[in-house]
Amino acid sequence: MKIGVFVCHCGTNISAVIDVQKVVNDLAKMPGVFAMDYKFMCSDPGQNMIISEIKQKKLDAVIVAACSPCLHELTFRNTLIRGGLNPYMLEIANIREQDSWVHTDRDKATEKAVRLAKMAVAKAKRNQPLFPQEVSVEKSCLVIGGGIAGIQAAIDISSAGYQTVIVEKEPSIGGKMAMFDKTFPTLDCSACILTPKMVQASQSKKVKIYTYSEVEEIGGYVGNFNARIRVKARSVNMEKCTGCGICWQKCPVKVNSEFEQNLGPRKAVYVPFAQAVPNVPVIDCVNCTYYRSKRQNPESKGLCRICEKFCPAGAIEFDQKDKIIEEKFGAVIVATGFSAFDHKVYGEYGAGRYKDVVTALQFERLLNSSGPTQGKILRPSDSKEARTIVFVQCVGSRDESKGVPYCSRVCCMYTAKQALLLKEHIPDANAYVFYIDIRAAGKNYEEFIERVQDEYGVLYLRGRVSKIYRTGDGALLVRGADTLSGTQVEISADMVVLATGLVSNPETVKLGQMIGIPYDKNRFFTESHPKLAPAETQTAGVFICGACQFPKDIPDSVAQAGAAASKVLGLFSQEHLMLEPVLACVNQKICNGCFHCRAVCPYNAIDEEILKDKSVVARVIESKCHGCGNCISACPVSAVDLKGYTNEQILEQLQSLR
Amino acid sequence: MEEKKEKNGFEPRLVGILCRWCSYQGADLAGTSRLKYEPNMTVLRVPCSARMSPLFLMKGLTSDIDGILFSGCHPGDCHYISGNMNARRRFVIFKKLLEFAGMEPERIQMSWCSASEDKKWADIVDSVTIEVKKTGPNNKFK
Amino acid sequence: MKELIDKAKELLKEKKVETVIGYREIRGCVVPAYVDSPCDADCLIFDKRCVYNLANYLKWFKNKNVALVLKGCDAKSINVWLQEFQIKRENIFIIGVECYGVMNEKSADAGLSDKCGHCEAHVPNIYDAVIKHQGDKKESVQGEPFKDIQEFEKLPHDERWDFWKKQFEKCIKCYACREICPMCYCKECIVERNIPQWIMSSPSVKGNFEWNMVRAFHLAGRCVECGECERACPVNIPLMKLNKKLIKEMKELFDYSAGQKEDVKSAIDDFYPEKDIKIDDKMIR
Amino acid sequence: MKYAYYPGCSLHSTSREYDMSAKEVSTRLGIELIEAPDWVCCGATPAHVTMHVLSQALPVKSLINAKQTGADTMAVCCAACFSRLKIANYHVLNDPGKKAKINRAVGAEYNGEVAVKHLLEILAKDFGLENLKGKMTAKLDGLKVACYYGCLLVRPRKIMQFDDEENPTIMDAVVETTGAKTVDWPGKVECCGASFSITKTGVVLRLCRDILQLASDAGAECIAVACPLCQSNLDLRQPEVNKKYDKKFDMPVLYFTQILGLAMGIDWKKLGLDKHIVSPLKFLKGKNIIK
Repeated sequence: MKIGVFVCHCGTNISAVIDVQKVVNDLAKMPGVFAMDYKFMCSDPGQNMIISEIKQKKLDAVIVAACSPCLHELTFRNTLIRGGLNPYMLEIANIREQDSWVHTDRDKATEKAVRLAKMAVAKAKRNQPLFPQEVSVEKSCLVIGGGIAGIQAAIDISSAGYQTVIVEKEPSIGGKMAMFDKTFPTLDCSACILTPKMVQASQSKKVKIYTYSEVEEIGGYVGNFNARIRVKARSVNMEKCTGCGICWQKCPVKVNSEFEQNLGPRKAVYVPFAQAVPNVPVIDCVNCTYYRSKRQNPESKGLCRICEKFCPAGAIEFDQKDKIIEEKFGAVIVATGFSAFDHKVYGEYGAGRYKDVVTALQFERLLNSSGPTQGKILRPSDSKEARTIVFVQCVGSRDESKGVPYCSRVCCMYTAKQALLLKEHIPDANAYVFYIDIRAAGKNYEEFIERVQDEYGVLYLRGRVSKIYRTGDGALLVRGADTLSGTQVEISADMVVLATGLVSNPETVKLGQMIGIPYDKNRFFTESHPKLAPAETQTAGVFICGACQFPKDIPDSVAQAGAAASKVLGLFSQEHLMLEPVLACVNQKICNGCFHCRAVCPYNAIDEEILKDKSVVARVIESKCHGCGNCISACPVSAVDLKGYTNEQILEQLQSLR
Repeated sequence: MEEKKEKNGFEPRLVGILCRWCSYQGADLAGTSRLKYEPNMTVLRVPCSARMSPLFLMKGLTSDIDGILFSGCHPGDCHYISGNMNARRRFVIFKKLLEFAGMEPERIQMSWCSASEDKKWADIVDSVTIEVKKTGPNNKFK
Repeated sequence: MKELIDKAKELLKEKKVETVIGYREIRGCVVPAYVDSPCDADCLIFDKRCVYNLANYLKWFKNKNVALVLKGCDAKSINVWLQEFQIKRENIFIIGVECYGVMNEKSADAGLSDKCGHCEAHVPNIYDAVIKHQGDKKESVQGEPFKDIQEFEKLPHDERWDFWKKQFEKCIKCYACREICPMCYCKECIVERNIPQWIMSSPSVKGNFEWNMVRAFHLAGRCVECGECERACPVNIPLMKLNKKLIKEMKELFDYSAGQKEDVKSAIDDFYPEKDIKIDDKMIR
Repeated sequence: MKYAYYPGCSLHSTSREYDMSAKEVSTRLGIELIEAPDWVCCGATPAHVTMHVLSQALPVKSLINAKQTGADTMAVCCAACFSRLKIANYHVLNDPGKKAKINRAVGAEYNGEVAVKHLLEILAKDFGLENLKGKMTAKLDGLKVACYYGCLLVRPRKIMQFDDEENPTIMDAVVETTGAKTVDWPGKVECCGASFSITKTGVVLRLCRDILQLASDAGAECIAVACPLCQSNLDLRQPEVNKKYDKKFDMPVLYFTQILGLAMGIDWKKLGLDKHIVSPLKFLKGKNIIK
């Protein structure tokens, strides 16, 4: 093996401290090594020199002793390609950043440069040509979550001509945005801007929507994910149903509606809300009389069955079973959104004992003209109009004692919006807002807050509420501090609205572990880079958008959805993907199948393979492997090795110092 | 007197095995910032602290190297999610074993150094060098 | 004894297993016994001379249905094997034997083996049937189980090195310690490979040090303290001292003992960020 | 069941009835309370504002003495003592630096081996609510009680680990074993003014008025307490509250142990029910609970 060592002067950056000539001389004494120096190795003439030496001296590997590999590794790899060598036959000895710039003693620095170069030679001797791996791309995208972020991402991807599948666990897409009344700061009606998007998604030929469904398993890797989707039994035939609504009009069972945040009723067979997509009801097996009677007595014919009798299309199918769908995808977008903070832990605010202490989402339904009160602000306990309302901000935000140290970002704005809408509904109502700080960073947000305070006369009190309790007359006494005037205030209110924060979806952890994307201590998904890769994740081919990454408002969710979609489109624009060749590989002849490697692999990149002799051994799923080398250190027999950083190479490097 | 001089003149051979995302870049930054530190350590670059098999420590010592340093990203910052967590446990256990077998603890070191900790890197190299100088040459296997 | 023999007969008669691996006595010596048919089962015995860890024989019965006679300490090896996917639980039938100590083969007085002094597993923690102990149940010696290790740790490092250098000098690289160890089941041991050459093959200070360090390290979080390596060593290297050191560290640093459960991650593959951060103070810069 | 018992100064002086009733009830339940030998002041209020180490060393001294009783848990009745003892234990267990200082101050090695429990916890958790119910001989049906916890029992949550600090329910559960009804009221953990009773009586009067008002608004006929300070403020200051705010409160303030004792059929004199300022005797007679 013939190795060429090229020592760079880097002007005087290197040569001022290091005796370059001595380095060249010392290296040239090594067997099979050719060495030379040049003023600027990275310049065109420098590179051309390397190329001509590769060709003339028939070099097999190249060492460049110059600056840090972080700077010019790619440059010189390309030089090698132009010289006809495999780019991975290059090694760099970093004699600038880690030698000439940090030392002053010329002899010692020169000695170190020799050591560094010799170490690089030792490694290069064991270098093997490596080839990027090519994988095909399945050009369809799985979007998990059918809220505004998921819908937007699906629309963007499908309009570029690629197949998209939305999986939504509720019976309708729309997510939390469908529950809102108006949106800040423009006050356009939430449904009016969301519904067209829902319809657009459902009518697109390229978008398939599985509602009332969950992703059960995801395997595979970028370009080639396999997903198993469970479509739960709706008990209503989606093809036959016309959405006439007779079933739920006739259904005799009334239960609290989840969509109405338990403020209004729904039937046992129901569509969650009027504009639901698809407009096909679901039978709630827990509360349906038929299913209940069947559970009690499986032999019987089952009671009630009124919906079945009245359905003109014959669409009710009590014996429907869950359906399992297996599909292949090239990319996955996770848009699972958030959950509202459960204020049960706030004993001081009644821990849910007071009916008239409502959450912001409940108040949103009260404001909504299609909500349980047709838009009248009636307090839940006695349906009396609420004329004095206290809004408490930061309930489940910025409160470490309750395990939520972060700011939920949207509560200041939606509280202002709700206070404004209250004033529009009942102009002489009294609205008080207790806040810590007002965070109105967004286009026209600050102006909106100003308007709420000045034009609508909502009274803002800076301080926290220490206690809410019910007095004898049914009113709620809100005791809080006004830190600006330095006094304690007590307000007797008809209703209290808690601006509950946004917390992660309870399924985040399970989903994250399944797909292999990490989550932070607040259980929000972690993006690949907090600044430069906000929609990407550690797992190639999996993207995130919306509030599952962190609380965000609608415009931000939509923007991130667009970003995620464009990343997917970038992926789909390639016929084949090239994967970095620095990967782990298993020598299956000596592998014991103890799977310590699998136990440590952070990417689930180790799979089982059964050999002809029936022994089970490990196999690296190359497209999942990131090349960290964790498995190599865990393997007791050194059956796994990392291409480009093999055990042998590193041992040679260590021994080169003798 | 003679022996003391000998010890003072001792220039230890040290190896630093650095992860490419944090520690190696931290060491680069020390260069860019023109910090000055002892020239005894030769640096070897690997992808992640998880790649640093603890057996490298043993191999280094039996190859007459005077001291070895593993350095990776701070816990929680690993580019490969959790590599440094595994690395930490392996390192600690093997270090305990080597010390039990009579190796000097100063020869077997590990540090967390991020890409922005240029000063910390310089300090680490200096203090490791000083410690190993005090410990003296490793001639157990000569 | 009858209980044991009956169980073995029953298993063989009902064809639940192909072989029962147990102990028998030949000319006053206890040796492992392979029993293939019910009529041979009468030879099976169990008493304090039954030192061997029979789990080791699984190396040759990986995919076969076998029954094993295992003491509490030996049975822990099965958990490690299961943790490492080497066997299927349904393939083996564990005849656990309640045990209150086996004899020390290496010392002339017929005292108990060192490992029995702090035994916590008189009854196996994994078994399909248990044979009750007959006779008096002497409790193990109480006290600090790692006293000898702690004392050795207190010595200055050069004394420790001198001690081990002397010990390792004796090593003839016969690899009896490996052959007898139920955890050393590798198809090809890394000592026998030269790419990469982790271990120098010659029995020099260097080669012997490397071998013994690697052997001990590969047992970190896996050694179940059956003591077989030390018993098998023809030159009497105190190998258990190294193993016990690692057992102690695994316990102290990671609160982990090998072979307790079959479905947990080994501590060496696992981590707990909040707990492990404590290591940093003393060990990591 | 055996516990070391720490009465604290109040239970030997102003709140003897708490001590009496606690011992009576425990004896009936077969819970052995062995007074810790040579216990000292818990250091409540004055100590920790003057010197931190002192405020922790004092309780630790008593905890060390408690070891002599042979019990591994110390039972405490007074909320202030409970708080001081528990906080001292917390520091010993979680802060090696503080532990060293404390141990130096008391001149002994203490590693937090004695657990501290309030009598309420012992009854509800160790003894068990169901078992407790079985020991009740007289049903106190028709008695409406407001359980008042005060501030020290429950806070800070991280250290006390007692119950929800805003809406505790443990005393309610214990009192309900007697058949009495407890009311859901918002004053459970309000401040009674504690030791300001003497220095700033005005503050205490206002706070006590609020508590009494909330309790009577909720329909309570008497208040159950677990702290001698709360009891004395609500009981002792009640006539003054009535005078200052023109109210007509006549609200007996009973220790929960007294209520339990009544339901076990213990003689009211043994429970010290004659020692209150707002005498509960007439009220209890009216309810046919005592004769």
